[in-house]
Amino acid sequence: MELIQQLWQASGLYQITLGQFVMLCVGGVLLYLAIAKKFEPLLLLTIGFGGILANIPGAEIATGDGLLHLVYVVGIETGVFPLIIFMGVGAMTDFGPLLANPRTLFLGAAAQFGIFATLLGALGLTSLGVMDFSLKEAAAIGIIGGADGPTAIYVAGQLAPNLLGAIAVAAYSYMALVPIIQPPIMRALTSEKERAIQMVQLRPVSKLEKILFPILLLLLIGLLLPTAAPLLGMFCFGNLMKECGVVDRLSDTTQNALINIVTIFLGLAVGSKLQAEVFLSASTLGILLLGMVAFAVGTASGVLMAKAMNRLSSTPINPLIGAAGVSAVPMAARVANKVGLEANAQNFLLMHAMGPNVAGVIGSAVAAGIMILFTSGL
Amino acid sequence: MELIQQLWQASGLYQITLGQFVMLCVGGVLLYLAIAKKFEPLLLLTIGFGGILANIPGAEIATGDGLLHLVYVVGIETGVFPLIIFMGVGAMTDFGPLLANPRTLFLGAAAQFGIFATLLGALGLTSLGVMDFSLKEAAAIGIIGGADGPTAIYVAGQLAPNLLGAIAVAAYSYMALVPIIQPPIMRALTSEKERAIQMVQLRPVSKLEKILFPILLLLLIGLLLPTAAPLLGMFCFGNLMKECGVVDRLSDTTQNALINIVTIFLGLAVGSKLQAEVFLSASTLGILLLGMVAFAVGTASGVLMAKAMNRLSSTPINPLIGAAGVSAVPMAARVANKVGLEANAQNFLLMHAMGPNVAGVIGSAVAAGIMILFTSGL
Amino acid sequence: MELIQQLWQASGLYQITLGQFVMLCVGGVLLYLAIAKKFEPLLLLTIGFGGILANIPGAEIATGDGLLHLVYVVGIETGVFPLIIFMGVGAMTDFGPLLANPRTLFLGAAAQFGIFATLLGALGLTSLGVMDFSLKEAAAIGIIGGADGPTAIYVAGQLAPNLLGAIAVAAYSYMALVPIIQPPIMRALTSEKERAIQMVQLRPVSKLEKILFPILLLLLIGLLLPTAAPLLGMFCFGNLMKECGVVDRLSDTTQNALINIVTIFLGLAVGSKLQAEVFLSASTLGILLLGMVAFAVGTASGVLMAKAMNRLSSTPINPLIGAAGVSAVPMAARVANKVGLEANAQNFLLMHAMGPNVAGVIGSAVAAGIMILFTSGL
Amino acid sequence: MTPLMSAGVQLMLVGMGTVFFFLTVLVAATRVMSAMALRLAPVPDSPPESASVTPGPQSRHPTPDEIAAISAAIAAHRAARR
Amino acid sequence: MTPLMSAGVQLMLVGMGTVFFFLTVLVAATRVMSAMALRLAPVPDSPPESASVTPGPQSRHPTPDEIAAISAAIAAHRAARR
Amino acid sequence: MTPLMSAGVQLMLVGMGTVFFFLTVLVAATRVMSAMALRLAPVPDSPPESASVTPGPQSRHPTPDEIAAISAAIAAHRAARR
Ligand code: NA
Ligand code: NA
Ligand code: NA
Repeated sequence: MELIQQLWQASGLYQITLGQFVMLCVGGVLLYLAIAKKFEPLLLLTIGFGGILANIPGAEIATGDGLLHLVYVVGIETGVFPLIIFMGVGAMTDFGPLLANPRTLFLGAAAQFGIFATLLGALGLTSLGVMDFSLKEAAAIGIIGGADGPTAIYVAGQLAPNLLGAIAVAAYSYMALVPIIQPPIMRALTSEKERAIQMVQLRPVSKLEKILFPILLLLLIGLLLPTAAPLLGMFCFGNLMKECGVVDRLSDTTQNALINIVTIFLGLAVGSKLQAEVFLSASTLGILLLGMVAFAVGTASGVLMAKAMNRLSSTPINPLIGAAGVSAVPMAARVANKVGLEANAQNFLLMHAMGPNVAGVIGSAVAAGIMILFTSGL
Repeated sequence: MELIQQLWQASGLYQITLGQFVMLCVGGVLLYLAIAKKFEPLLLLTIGFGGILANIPGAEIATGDGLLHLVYVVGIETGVFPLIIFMGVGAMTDFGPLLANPRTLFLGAAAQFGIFATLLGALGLTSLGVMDFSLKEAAAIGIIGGADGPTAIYVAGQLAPNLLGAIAVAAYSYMALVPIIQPPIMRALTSEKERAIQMVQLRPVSKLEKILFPILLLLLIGLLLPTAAPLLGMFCFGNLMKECGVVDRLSDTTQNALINIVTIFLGLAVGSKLQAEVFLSASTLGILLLGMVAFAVGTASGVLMAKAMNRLSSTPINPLIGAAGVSAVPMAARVANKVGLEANAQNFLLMHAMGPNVAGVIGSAVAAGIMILFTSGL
Repeated sequence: MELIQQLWQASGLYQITLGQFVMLCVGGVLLYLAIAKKFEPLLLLTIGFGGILANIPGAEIATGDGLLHLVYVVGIETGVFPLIIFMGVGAMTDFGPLLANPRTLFLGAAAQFGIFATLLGALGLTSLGVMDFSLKEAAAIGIIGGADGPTAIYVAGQLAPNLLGAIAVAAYSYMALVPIIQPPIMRALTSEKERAIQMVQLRPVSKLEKILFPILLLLLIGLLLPTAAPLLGMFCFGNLMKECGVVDRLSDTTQNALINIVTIFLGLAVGSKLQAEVFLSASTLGILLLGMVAFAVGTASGVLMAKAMNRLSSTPINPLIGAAGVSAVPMAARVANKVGLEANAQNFLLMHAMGPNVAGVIGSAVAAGIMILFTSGL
Repeated sequence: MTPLMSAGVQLMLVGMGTVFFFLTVLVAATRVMSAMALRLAPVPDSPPESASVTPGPQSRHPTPDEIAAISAAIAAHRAARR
Repeated sequence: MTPLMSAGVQLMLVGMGTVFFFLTVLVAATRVMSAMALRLAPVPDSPPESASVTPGPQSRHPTPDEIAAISAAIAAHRAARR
Repeated sequence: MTPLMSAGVQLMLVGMGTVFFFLTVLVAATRVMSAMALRLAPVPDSPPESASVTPGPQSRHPTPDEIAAISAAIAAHRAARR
């Protein structure tokens, strides 16, 4: 009966391609990492599941009028979702440690070298003919080194939508791998003695400072680098809602219902970019490789910057907290704390590392603004 | 003064049609059923109120740029709202009883006969010239027998938007009437002795099984019937978020803020389809009639299937739980439990009935996939 | 190096205009009022921050594909956001005091005179050549006198989008200034003896009355003035969800997650209308001036109406509660209570003032319907 | 008087007229509705004091006091567990 | 039988066939999956009674009783503070 | 060096330059702001330990322990009511 034939030809078994099969496995791996290994579960679970949905043959959930494609167009192409997430992150961020010790901003600056080194790496591979990345694509890949999910997704959505899936997966995977990637680099670049350095107790920070800082930050970025203003603007808005103390119900919702809802759809939409025909390419391998480099270089430059600052200044800085400059909040700060405790059981670096940690978020947003300014025109 | 005349001609009193008056009463009845009788209040209250708004003469809330029409276009035509609701339902569903006794899936399959019998009924009335339903419309009407709100709305939105209001109202009304519709049928088809059958205690189910099941279900549907993948995919996603235990904040929001927000707008948007000129037609009467048939047939086939299984297998099944196969979660399972207790005060069937109950959700999603596959092309 | 020149020319410092500088200061002032003075912080903080974002030179957040412009188009041009807010306000409103003493509805009616006096004022300034407002614009400005944020934003979005920023800022600022604007007027128009009048204890109100009232209100507005039905319809829907007691989870979400999320984006979107080139004009000054007049006239007419009613009726009304008729819920009711206590320490007017207070919301929605009916066609 | 002004005056008259007419009808309708409602459900289930704008316990946000109370409870519990 | 009816009958046959075929496959696959899962993680961590449709404590709405309990606690605390 | 590479190198130089320039300005501005803020509001109202990324009690999710605590309380209450 020809209805049965029609049924068979519409089935996934009949339509599935090797690529889709591979991507279903990749989706499964992401779910495994999220659930069993607890690697950034909020994002890798949603991205992984979105990837599986996007590779079901014939379902067309991630194309045309399919749910995931609609969500992608509405939320990612417009940049709305990453900006809302960034607002939520701002509402969960405490600038206290940064305000208590503003010098640590320099560590957050140095760590951004990973971004630009990766940019060069991507262009290098292209010049060698190994890969074929445009300047825009290379810039988007570089931002992986910012170790900041929403920033990477925002920039990729603007500069290289075709690579968004791979970039987001790389960014979140390596953020989850920070406890494995960073420690060897940190140990290699520091002596036992340096890792044991104790830092001076942070001064208390007043409420007024915490309220004024996000406004100050927004005005400075607005005056110097407006292309970074959307990202940092929403970040500062979230932080101001948290610190001002007069809109707690808004801040509360931003940190919970709103960021959770957007995270679900952001993850699914990013996952929709894991379609076999888009994702399975040499460039994805290149991106995963370059992303690893980005994290390593960023970590190293943060540590080296801290050592340099120790040369110039009297008040000692434990170079380990330099590694937190890549952001990957709060994982990188915890890693610095952990490695510090190994060297000196009395050495609690967590609070000190939170400074460069959030500084890294600002730093990579600035780098993102630069990338957008100089390449989006091309 | 001609302003006053203008005011009078713009008034509802001047513009109201008999149909609108009737529909305002219908809306009132739905509110009464929701508030006084507590019939599916979450949906009947919102649908009823939406229906009233849609029939206010001259307000044009449900047409053009009116709020309800915008919400309908954005949320129902795209299928986004029912899919999100389905995700939320998945996040509130426990597959434990089903996993403990997979055989009960057959009961969920049998009960879907109500869907196809209704399809035939609708076509029969058309052949007799009583009604005039296309195959698409008949398919959408049949899904009422799935006793599953979001599935019915999703399918109607795809295949027969013009009947969506009547189909949704019928589906939710009869789901609320399950405690009245099912018991007589259940008693008629079973002996006192059968109703008193005690079932063996369900085995404990491990967390791992609960995590793997939604993934397994999605892969199978993807390989065999991709047109059902959007519905079951979102359902499995919600269930995985609940069971995996690593994204509790997302699962929490999905079960509360998100599903509540979408329910409000889904109900209003469905209500916007209760406009007099669309709703007041013979087909609506036909749909209400056929929907009743669908529930009755589905209940009967579930019970008969359970009796058949008792013939074939040694481990006894209480045929009452077959009635839960129509889904209408969790009402139908409670009904089975209640009728069972009447026959045997020691007989707690609730957990055993939850298996066919959730199996019915899967079954009707599969039936929905079939309908979309074979009729949407026409 | 010409990259650096490009960077400099893209910077805010290079591009900033005097107008933008002024507006950045205005935004700062709004933040100050919201945070330090706690003036309507939920709205003035979000509007103020949106205003700052909208005036960052070169960021283009409030134009084209910028986030704030997208949010404005989706949420305000369509009227969706103010309507959702109104639904949330309805879900937080208790009509008890109004039902206990329906006469107070007249006070809510009288206070709307402020709206129409302001309309005349705006047209007068135009006739004198001082300003240049069309009838539509004058109508939108008048609604400031409704002392009801969402209503003002809804009407401005429909009739005078170009003035929306100034109108919203005026409405919320004066609502915050109610404790300063109203008392002198109230004292000037009443004698010590009148202010000391004690009112009879309010009768208890049954649940059934509270459930029926929103439905009654909607039907009446639908029959008499459909153009006000979208606003009052959503208001009644929210109130019914709260009072019916069968959809508490929806009512709960409406009063929290949903209204908070929409408030954030409503505020930012309104702020996007604070762009220098739009906001810095003579008409803004005119609007601020007229808005002040609107509040003053509304307060006065409410008080005078109460005095008139005292003439006609035996049961005494304390004229102070007439001032609450402008709405500005619940601030105006608190002001009436406070001024009343000054005159008579035993005189608790809060509950009595809540009646006219919510009546004022209904009254200004009716006035809004009139404005839309008679001017939107022009 | 300019045509614009006269249009405004007309709008004011019709507007205030409508507002008063509508609210008068509403007062009457409300009285009738209340009378019928009280006949159907005589015993009021909400004391007069209960009337207020603040949402019910379920929906309102906890006050600092209450957060303190809850936090204290949690802290106590944790201490107990150690 | 009209062509419409025969189309309907065909659809019914294919439909019910597919539903049963799919759920049969699902039953088999579930049995295999469970067997493997129980080999990997033998000890069940959820007692049979726990199986239910109601979401966990985190997500479900508090019942009036519980609200009463919590409110009482808060009230007690406030009283204590005065 | 290919033009693409040289473009990349230029971008790197300008980029890192801008990042450092911006953060240097930010450090300076922050110091000035803090000095002014501390003159206006000398007494700090938040102890250094309080600095952390976790949101306040209102917004954070309860830990399993706390849920257990609360559930226990509720259970106790229910038991009491029976
Ligand atoms: Na970073
Ligand atoms: Na079903
Ligand atoms: Na008002």
